[in-house]
Amino acid sequence: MIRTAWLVAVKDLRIEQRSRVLLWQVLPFGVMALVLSGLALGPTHAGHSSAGPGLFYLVMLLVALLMINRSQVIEGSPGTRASVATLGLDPAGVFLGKALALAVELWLTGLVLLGGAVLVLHTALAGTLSALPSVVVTLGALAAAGTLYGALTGGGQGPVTLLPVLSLPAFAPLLIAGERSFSAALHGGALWRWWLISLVALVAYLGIGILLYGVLEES
Amino acid sequence: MIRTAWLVAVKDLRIEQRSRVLLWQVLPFGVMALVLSGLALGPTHAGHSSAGPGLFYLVMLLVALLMINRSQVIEGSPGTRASVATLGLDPAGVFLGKALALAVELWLTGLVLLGGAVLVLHTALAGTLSALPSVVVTLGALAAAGTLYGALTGGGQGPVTLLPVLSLPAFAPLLIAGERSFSAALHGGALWRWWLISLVALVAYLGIGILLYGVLEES
Amino acid sequence: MSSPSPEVTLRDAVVLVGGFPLLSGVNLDLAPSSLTVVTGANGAGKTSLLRLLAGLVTLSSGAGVVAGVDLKGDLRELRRRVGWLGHEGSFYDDLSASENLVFAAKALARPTGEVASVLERVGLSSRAATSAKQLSAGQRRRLGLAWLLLRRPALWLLDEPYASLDDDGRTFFDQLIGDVVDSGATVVVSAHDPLRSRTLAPRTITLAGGLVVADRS
Amino acid sequence: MSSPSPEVTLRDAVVLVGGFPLLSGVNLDLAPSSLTVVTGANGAGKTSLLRLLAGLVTLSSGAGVVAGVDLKGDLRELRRRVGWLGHEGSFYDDLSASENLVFAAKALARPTGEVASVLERVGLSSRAATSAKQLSAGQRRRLGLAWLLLRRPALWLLDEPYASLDDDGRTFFDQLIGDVVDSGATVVVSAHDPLRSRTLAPRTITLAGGLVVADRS
Amino acid sequence: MMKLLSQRLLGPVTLVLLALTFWLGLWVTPPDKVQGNLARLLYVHPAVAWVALYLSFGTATIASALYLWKRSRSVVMDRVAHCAMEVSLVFIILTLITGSIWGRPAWGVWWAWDARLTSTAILGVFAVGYLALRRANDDFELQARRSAVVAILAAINVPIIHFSVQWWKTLHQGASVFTPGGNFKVHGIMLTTLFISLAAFTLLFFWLLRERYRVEVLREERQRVSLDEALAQRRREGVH
Ligand code: HEM
Ligand SMILES: Nc1ncnc2c1ncn2[C@@H]1O[C@H](COP(=O)(O)OP(=O)(O)OP(=O)(O)O)[C@@H](O)[C@H]1O
Ligand SMILES: Nc1ncnc2c1ncn2[C@@H]1O[C@H](COP(=O)(O)OP(=O)(O)OP(=O)(O)O)[C@@H](O)[C@H]1O
Ligand SMILES: [Mg+2]
Ligand SMILES: [Mg+2]
Repeated sequence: MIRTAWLVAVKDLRIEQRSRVLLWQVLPFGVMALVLSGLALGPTHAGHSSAGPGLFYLVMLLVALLMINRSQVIEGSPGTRASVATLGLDPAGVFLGKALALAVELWLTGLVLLGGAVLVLHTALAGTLSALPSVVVTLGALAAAGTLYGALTGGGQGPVTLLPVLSLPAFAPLLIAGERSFSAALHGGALWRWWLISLVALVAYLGIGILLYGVLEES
Repeated sequence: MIRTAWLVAVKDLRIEQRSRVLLWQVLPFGVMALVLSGLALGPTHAGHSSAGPGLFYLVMLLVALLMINRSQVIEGSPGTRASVATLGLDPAGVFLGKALALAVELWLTGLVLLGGAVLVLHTALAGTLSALPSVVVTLGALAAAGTLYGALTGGGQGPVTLLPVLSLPAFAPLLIAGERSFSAALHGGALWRWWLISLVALVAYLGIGILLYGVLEES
Repeated sequence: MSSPSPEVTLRDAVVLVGGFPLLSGVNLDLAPSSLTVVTGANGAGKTSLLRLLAGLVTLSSGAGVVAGVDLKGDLRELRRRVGWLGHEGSFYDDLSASENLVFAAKALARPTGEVASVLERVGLSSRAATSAKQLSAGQRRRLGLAWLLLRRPALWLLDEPYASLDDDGRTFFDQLIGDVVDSGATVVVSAHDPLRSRTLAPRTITLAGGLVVADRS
Repeated sequence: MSSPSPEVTLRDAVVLVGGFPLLSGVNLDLAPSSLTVVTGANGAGKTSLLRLLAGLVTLSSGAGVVAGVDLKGDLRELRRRVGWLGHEGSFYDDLSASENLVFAAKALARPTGEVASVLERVGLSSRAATSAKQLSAGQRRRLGLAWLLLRRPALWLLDEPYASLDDDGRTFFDQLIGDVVDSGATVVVSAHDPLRSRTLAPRTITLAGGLVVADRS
Repeated sequence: MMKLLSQRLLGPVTLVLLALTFWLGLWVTPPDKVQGNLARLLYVHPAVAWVALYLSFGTATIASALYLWKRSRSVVMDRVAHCAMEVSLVFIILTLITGSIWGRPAWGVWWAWDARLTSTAILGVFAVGYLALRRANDDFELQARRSAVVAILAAINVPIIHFSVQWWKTLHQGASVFTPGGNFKVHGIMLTTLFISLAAFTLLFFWLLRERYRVEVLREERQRVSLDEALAQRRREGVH
């Protein structure tokens, strides 16, 4: 399982690195979206640093949608799926590998956007740093859940637009938990409780993925 | 030109209607995004109806990104593009047709989401109604600009993630103008000035599209 | 060979994509109303040559005139004059076979009444209402042919038209290009098999390494 | 005909997709270590039959056992035992030819040293570093074959392998399936042309309307 | 025998209980001191919400899990899950509507950023997503498996959403509106009516589910007839 996971993760990251989608497309999109949502709210709302965590997670969510989509697109045409299916890879390993690759990409993007939040949305630097562990866990959970939902909607080229509908309700609690613990880190408060929720979600999604990913694969 | 535009618009809308992507995927996504961005901001910010117009346009923007993407996906594989290219359709007509189809879809979605904003974000009903003409024009401009940028990034399957990066800076002014005139309609103010900006943008994008769409088409 | 104004003229045509020369200096003259078969090993450049003639890739160096259009000039005009049948499907996957053809007919300002008869000719009448993505490989190829039959272009560029056509389909196809050439159009076909019909006497051009290495009438 | 345990057994196999019967009741027994050619008109159901045998579509009614796996049972296990070469490419477009094969080799826990020799065999050594999406149609087909050579499955399912292969490719291919059958594997090929090699004497099955209508050894 | 009886009686009993609920709710129970006649929504809204959130969504989830479990993998379970999810969507929408109608005069707004409201809406989107997924693919098997997984994934979110209610409230006071004890004096008759309404809507759920299931079976049967036709036609393609 671990070997398969590693193989798949390396393959996904290599394709990503070759196409440079992360660097040239996803990151600028994230920065842009951060600035724009600030704009959309007008100076009264966005100026407050209290909106920072919420906006950060909102943007991360949008970025995650893009990347989940991409993580399915690189699985290629139906023909590719058919032949890869005949390799008989362990589905649990495939799930872990894809989730890992996605998590790595989300962590990189998150790091950059946290910097952006400090600069643009005036979130306090110290608080942001102390929120880091919770951000890592939350984004990890997002990656695990996203990989599951990606497999659900992947395959044909039709249902790509289905991904947001299916996954957004699942991401909502993650969003809330992340936002809360980030806010708590900024303004003091029960950081650990929210952090724990993200952790539970991460473990739950990983568990479900390992158990059920095989069921989802293209038949 | 008009004949071609009509032909293309009907084709796009028929494909859309057949796949029911709008009804089952885009609309729920829009509703969800509205709810989620409310959540991300927390009750203090989202509760204010003053955030309504901004959030409405932010969500419309995301919806538009999905639909522009889809509007390019239905143009099909490179093979399809090649043969359609040999039909020698008037590019100005193609542009107008695709923009029209996109506008129709955006208007429908906008109508539903305005209802959602009234219910969920407490924007006043009367003000929302009086903002309708400006919303129509702004979404039209979004459709025209979106069609242009869609053609820029369409084609290969790679650059799908490129669309947001390229188009967001162009959409930002539209977003601001729309938000301002919506806010003005709600709280009184210089409604017409912002409305005019949207109108100018609409005309400008239509003009640019009619002139330059041919240059953008798959070579 | 070189009749009044050749339909295709290429001089040292080079096509570069991503720094790799798909064609490395092709010289070629094709007479109007002729049939030409392009052969060559896998990766020799057949598809690339046809794409160049269709105006789907740009000329990197050298010169060329196709169907009266300079390859350095208005490629849209060129595309309007040629018909192209590629490896992949060439229609909207979500529309049915007949809807695809109706779209093409309308775009060409052709009467939509022709659609039914064209479908009949390529043997797809029973699949008129099936969406293009559900058609079998050979049926997709046939739909591509139907699209060309509606178009009736002056220059036909067909990339391995035989692939995945059944016996009937190939016979029909051979008849078709016979008719097409007789009616004055020019046909360029890439193929690995020789044409079956004995009545057609095509000129055969062999490519290798992006160059013309043999030319036999 | 029916040796101890046939490699493929189908009884009244029906495959429905979206309410349309791709296969409408196929009965078939294939002996292990045999070569079978499936022919039939366009849309007859050849691709559908091969996809069913590969475990890529589910059986709607009827019964079947392929490579020892019940078609109503664990399709993943079945897929692990078969090799599939389809119309479309069967690899990651963004990876190079050799990276694709290295991935497959690692997934199969095969030594990656084999990759170079396999590339050599299918004649792609000079394109080892070219990304799969830039390969020509025939080169993609060859890469698909290379992938299968690494896999060495018990049951080979090849959908129109000849299409877009050049002369050398076809000769190589005929040799290859000869070797494969000799080594004990079962091969099912769909084709519109008869096989060229005279030394191979395949059983030929003809499909029409989703049914087997002729069977000739 | 019992089965037959319950089948016969389900519909009538449901109707009787619903009628009783309306009679009690509209005429027998007194109007509320604060809210007046509006408080009569108490006999509809909570019961509808109970059916939507727990009864029908729960049924769909359990049926989905049973479908995925190898030994009980059956079309029946898939059908039950599908039908229950449809019923659930209807009741979620009803919850939102009755809640909004109640909320408008009670709080002055149609919608508030309360965790319970939001989570209900989110669950509604889940149901829509589930139904959308069901129509996104031709392959029946794949469809059934995928949607079963979605139902289960949606279900793990229910507890998360449920707990977030309390957490949200503790952090944002003032958003909490659900204090029936403060707004209502629950008299004996009101409490009885409340329970009767719960029973009535519970039965209504089972009735609707059964009817929907029957329609589904009929639809599939009709499909099977057209299927035989399609098979015959497909076979004829072979003979020229
Ligand atoms: C759109 C608005 C509303 C929605 C979406 C909504 C949703 C719900 C849901 C999902 C439940 C079930 C909770 C559970 O059993 O765990 C519920 C129960 C209930 N709701 Fe609402 N509701 C709304 C508005 C209102 C309003 C305006 C009132 C009264 C002023 C109200 C009063 C109640 C009461 C009394 C219960 C039952 C007791 C309880 O469990 O709290 N609801 N509602
Ligand atoms: N970036 C690249 N690097 C190396 N080689 C490339 C690159 N892009 C394209 N090629 C090569 O260019 C050639 C393109 O040939 P083309 O598709 O025209 O071949 P063809 O004659 O149609 O072959 P086939 O018979 O297989 O269809 C192939 O050999 C391909 O490998
Ligand atoms: N929804 C549908 N409605 C009508 N016909 C359909 C539908 N889906 C598939 N088909 C038909 O099912 C058949 C599928 O056949 P298949 O792809 O197996 O053919 P094949 O024998 O491989 O043909 P080819 O030689 O062209 O590759 C085609 O005739 C196709 O038109
Ligand atoms: Mg080629
Ligand atoms: Mg086929």
